Amino acid sequence: MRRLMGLINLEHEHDFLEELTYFRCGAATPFAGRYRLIDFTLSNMVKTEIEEVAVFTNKKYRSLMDHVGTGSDWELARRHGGLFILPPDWNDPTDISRGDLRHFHNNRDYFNRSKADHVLISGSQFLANTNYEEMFNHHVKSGADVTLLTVHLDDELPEHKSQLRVTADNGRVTQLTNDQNNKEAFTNVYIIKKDVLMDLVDECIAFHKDHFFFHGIKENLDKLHVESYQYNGYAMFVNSIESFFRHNMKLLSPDAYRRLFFDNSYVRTKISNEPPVKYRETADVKNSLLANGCVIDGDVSGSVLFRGVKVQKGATVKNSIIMQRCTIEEGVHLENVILDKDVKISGGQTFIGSSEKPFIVAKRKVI
Amino acid sequence: MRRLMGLINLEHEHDFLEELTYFRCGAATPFAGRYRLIDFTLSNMVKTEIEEVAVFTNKKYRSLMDHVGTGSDWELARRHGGLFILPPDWNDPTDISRGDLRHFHNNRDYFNRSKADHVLISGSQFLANTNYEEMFNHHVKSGADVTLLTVHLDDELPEHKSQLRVTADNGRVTQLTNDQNNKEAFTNVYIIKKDVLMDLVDECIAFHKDHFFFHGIKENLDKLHVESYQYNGYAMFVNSIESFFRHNMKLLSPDAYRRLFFDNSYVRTKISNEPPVKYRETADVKNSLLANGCVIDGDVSGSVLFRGVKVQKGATVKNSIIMQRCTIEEGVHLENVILDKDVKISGGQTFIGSSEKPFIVAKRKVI
Amino acid sequence: MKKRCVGMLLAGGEGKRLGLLTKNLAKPAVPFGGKYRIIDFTLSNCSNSGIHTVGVLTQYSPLVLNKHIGIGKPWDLDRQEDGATILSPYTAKKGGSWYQGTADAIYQNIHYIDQYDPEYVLVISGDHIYQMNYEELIQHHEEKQSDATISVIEVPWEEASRFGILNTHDNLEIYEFDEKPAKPKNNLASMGIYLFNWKTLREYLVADAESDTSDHDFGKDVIPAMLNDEKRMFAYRFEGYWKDVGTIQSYWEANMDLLEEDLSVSLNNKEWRTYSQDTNYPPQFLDENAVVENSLINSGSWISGTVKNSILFECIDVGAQSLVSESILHPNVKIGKGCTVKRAIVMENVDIPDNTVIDGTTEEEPVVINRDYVEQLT
Amino acid sequence: MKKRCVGMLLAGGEGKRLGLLTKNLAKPAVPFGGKYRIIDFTLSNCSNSGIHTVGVLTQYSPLVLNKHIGIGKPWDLDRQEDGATILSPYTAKKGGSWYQGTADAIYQNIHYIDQYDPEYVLVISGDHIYQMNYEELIQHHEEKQSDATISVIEVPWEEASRFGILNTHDNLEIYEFDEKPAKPKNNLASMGIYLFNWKTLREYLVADAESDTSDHDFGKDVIPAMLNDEKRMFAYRFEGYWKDVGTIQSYWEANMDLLEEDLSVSLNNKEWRTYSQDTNYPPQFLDENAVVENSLINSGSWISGTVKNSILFECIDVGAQSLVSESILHPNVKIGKGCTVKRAIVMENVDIPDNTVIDGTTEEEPVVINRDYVEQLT
Repeated sequence: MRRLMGLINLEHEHDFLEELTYFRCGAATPFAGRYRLIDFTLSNMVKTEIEEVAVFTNKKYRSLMDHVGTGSDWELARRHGGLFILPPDWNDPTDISRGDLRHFHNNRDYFNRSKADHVLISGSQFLANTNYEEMFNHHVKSGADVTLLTVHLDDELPEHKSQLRVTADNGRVTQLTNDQNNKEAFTNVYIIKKDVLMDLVDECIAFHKDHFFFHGIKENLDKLHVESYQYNGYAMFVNSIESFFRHNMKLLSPDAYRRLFFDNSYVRTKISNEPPVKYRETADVKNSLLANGCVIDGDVSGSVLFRGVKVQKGATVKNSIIMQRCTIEEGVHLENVILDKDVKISGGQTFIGSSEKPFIVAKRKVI
Repeated sequence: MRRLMGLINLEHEHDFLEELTYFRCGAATPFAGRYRLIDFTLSNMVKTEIEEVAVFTNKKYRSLMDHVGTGSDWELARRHGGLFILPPDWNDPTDISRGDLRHFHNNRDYFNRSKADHVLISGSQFLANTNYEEMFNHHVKSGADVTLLTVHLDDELPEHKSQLRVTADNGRVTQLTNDQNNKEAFTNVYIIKKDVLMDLVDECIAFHKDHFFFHGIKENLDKLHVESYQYNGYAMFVNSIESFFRHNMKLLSPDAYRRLFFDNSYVRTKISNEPPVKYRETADVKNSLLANGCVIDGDVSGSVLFRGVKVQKGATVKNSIIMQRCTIEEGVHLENVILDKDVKISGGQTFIGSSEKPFIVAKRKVI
Repeated sequence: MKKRCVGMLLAGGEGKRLGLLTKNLAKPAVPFGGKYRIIDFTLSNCSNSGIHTVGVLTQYSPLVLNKHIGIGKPWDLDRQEDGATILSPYTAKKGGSWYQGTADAIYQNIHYIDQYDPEYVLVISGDHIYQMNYEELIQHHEEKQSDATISVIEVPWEEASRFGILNTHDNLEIYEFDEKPAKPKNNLASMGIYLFNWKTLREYLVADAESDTSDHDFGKDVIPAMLNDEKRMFAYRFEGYWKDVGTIQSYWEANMDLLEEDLSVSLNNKEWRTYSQDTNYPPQFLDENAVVENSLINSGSWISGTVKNSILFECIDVGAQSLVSESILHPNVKIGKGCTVKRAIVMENVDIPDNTVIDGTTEEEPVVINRDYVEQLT
Repeated sequence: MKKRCVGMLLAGGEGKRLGLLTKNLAKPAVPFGGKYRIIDFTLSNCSNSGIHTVGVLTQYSPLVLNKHIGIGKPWDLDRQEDGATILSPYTAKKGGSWYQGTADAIYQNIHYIDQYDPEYVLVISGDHIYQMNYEELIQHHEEKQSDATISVIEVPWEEASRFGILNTHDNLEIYEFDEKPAKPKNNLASMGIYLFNWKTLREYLVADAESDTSDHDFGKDVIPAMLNDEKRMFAYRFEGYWKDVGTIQSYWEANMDLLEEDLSVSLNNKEWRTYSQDTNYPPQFLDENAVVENSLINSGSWISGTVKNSILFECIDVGAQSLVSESILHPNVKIGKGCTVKRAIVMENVDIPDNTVIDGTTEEEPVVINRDYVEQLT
């Protein structure tokens, strides 16, 4: 798939996850026991056999860099192509570009160097486990300048409010609106011809625009051939604490778990070499997802436990999300709680939130 | 050599190389036909079998990231350890650290995670081709907290002015001064015990200091056991256009060339897969260094040509430094010139500088 | 390029006493501990000890093993200049043959070692479970100014006659090697881990290769020859957990050892990780009815039944109303509904149909279940 | 994991007609073009064409070749899940033998191919110099809905009888394969590059392996058998530079071709780089007295003399007052002072003493210089 290159554009993604994104960008937020949000998009690109992926980062990108490393866990540690984390580091006083255009402008080399004719652009908040091969075939066959990936919303959820809705005529996009009655939602994933992209970038910069998709594409729907392509698999948007909590919990339904993880090949993430989960004599675990490296003596139900979590004897973890390497000491009771990584809850305490407003503890806290 | 970890600290290095460092940090400046300044320090660390190297960058680090990539060309693309480019990306509003202490503070994890007991710290402006094994052995054997690498200056050159001078009593450092009469100069390369480093960092931060070496070590000479260790091989300091030009030119003496490149195993740099140099019928090349990928039809003498330079028929390049992928068209005459990469000098023009004040052309210019 | 120490990992063992487990698999490739293959322990030791030049000598059923090692990525041994290198018996135009013995295996690969011009060669094998820092062995070797150092472990006196015993002076200098002595004078057993000065070893290998009477074995030929010449040879005492998983019973025991608390082979030791292939399976899922006690379970597994005192590899299904106890389930085993599986080792990709009962508690050794076994059931 | 196309690179050739050059080296490992080994061209073609699953079948003198390929890093083929894999003839307990023919070589490695469950298998060899996008071949194959596609190149009619000639219909469908025909009907020669539907090829390989009378060769057996069964087989015309460097003379010529301007194998083509090991030698140094014309010179070289119409590999010294012309100097060759070297191929690590005269211009083929030759001189 040398004709397609990838771009994960995080410039305009807000860090909406409260305590979870105080020190990391949204794309680096842990999800579903062993992943980070960005893993889904990154894995989908790799499954599409894309060999060059750039990430436009804005700030708080250190944990993202740490997570993806050389890209080797996604088979993207390449001598040619591979993965490029591109932090903002602008030094040209004559540069007049703004917003994400600044990234496009300052990373022109990345696009020029590649032999690809098309660019797949994505954010990190639309989560699915798929590959974009069919979408790309549709894009090429239709001769479109741009092809937008859409999903049909069966139920309207708070996280859908910010998604643009797509009106298409025989596949050709005629309108992008905020009309909540239109159930066809844009996923922020699209494929664009590279030369069209570069031209639009120049045009946007010349007219002092600051948002490539809004100004380059949405405002030019009449001039461009923009197609729409619907995705039908299991998918979700994660762009708030509430949606983050709900979609983690939803994976505890066997159907959702199977559809997300087993309908396509596995989602790649950073390898961490944790041993299998150890359940000790007194463990009582029900209806939960557990990642390797956990050591369980206590009761766990309706929860998602990330790698290396320790639940000691007599501790109860219920309807909660416990991130990497947390320790829950004896007699602790947790319910509707999100613990960020490396939190230690010492003996005997009780913390209870609600599913709408989970109790969140920021990382590395000892309580 | 798992007991030693590496740190290349660029925070306090100024970008003194005029046009050459408008868009790149000093450490990323091309040198000697196929290298960047940082290659020397990085290669020395790899030769010392150091398996973890962090680089504290300040700004304009994009070309540095591009150059080192995953670190694989230095055999530092590792799953554990390896190379970490650490750009400034601070998000903690409670952080009170300043100067390079900010890097030490925010990258505490890097030091804590490692099993090494000692840290080799270096800048990028002292160039030599060596390994630090003997120095490390001396450091361990003497039980020093800190061991400074020094060189004896045979001649006083402008670039030596900014180097601290080391007064030692039986190997033990008693004074660090600016006394130009003292010929024992500090190279900005030193080894420090990791726990001493971490303690000094805390102390510096607590007292609002902003320069680890000056405040943490220089001001504590009485409290610390600081050893001095002299390096005797071919070495140089590059910290100005003048020293940059002179030291490139000096390598055209067979003795200097052999001492720098052949006295120890080769200096590693980014692999670029350029073919061998092609000399055509009309080529006339004397007393010059040429990197692969060059295609020569014209006259070249007393010059350093980087990879992929084209010198067309009837062009003359004399006492000049021509960086990657420049094209010198027919009939051009260059003398005492530095062309940054991707410059094209179109036919018939003449540019002449002096060895004290070479004529510099910034990158990607077409003249 | 020069390297201080080259590791030579003998991984060609047939492991005959492991029966079905090694029918199509070299012993070092046998799955172990819910996530690993036996060889992972040795490879991880190399990586953690800073030995990055490792020749892996394979011969018996090497396919799975070769694939598992690949370019050595999980162990940070994916290096263009050295790293892990698979060394199979070479087939010349007129044919090829297996290595004649452990010493011959190294002899045949002298060219491989020579290219790194090492100070030391470490000879290890890929069929033991232990966590050891070879750097400490090397330091011991250097301190003693030894020509060869052999790692030893104290075994119970009553078992000593089953091992190769090293008789040493108080300073641990070896004066005699006693292979399975009827009356052991000592209980320091050789672990089959040898560190040699390469220059010395090279001479002995060349001489040994020329001998018609030699079995070309380290224990039987090379070590005795060196002792005979009064080379400086020292023992290095290893204190940790070490187990040769030579039989079905000991294989099962070594796995069950992982369920013990104070086991020194602690998989959870962050300072000494055991690395293996990791295939990005999703987190394991325990449903409403799952009961899991005193067990290890790997990623991608889906538990609806009861699991006790067992080791489950990746992507296992345990159906509702099923009981798995004292068992080892290799990757991709699917246990149907209403099954009972006790004291069994179920091999990779085996599907156990609903309501099957397998009970190995009455057997002398745990029962090993492969596809043939299941086909006979139905 | 499934892969669309697996490349099988035959690299076991002895290249007997290359004489001294292949005495201790497989033909694909012979140095070429000042920086490369012959196999680099094929490996780079794979990498540049997006074929990342490549089995490299070695047998004759594989050591240098294996070392050169290593884990495949220069070609971006260092991948844990696929990448470049060295496939040597397997030695079973009862012994091993070389591959019986090109088809047998693939047959012996069916298990390797099967694990990627590919649509296509591309069979190529490591001893030709050419730059080709195999993706275009695959697209041609798909458009024609072919079972097998063979890449062909137009050769001069007068030379056609030296090649395997493919007789085709106008639509390039192959109806006959004519091995070295006395009276060629066509001048489209097979380049030994075959693309097969794996499902189809697999059947033919199995059948061929069972045949006692077969030579187990693609050209002689498999292709004719498929033609016989009226499989859809098409030729794919390749237009670029292609050279079989089978003899000393053609090896020398192909090197000298690189000095031509309009050569389509352009090493300077950034879109189609040829990758090789790069060992970080310093830039080359030409001193005050150097004269270099119409030559290729690699890194680490030090030129004090005169070099004309020659190819110099890495780390060559040419001493003062020496003349090198129409010659190929392999890595690390040192030419003393006052020497004359004309129309010679000097092999790796050879030191030519001061004032030596070597003149190959009077010979039929260029003269090949190794250490023995130099020792006889002195």
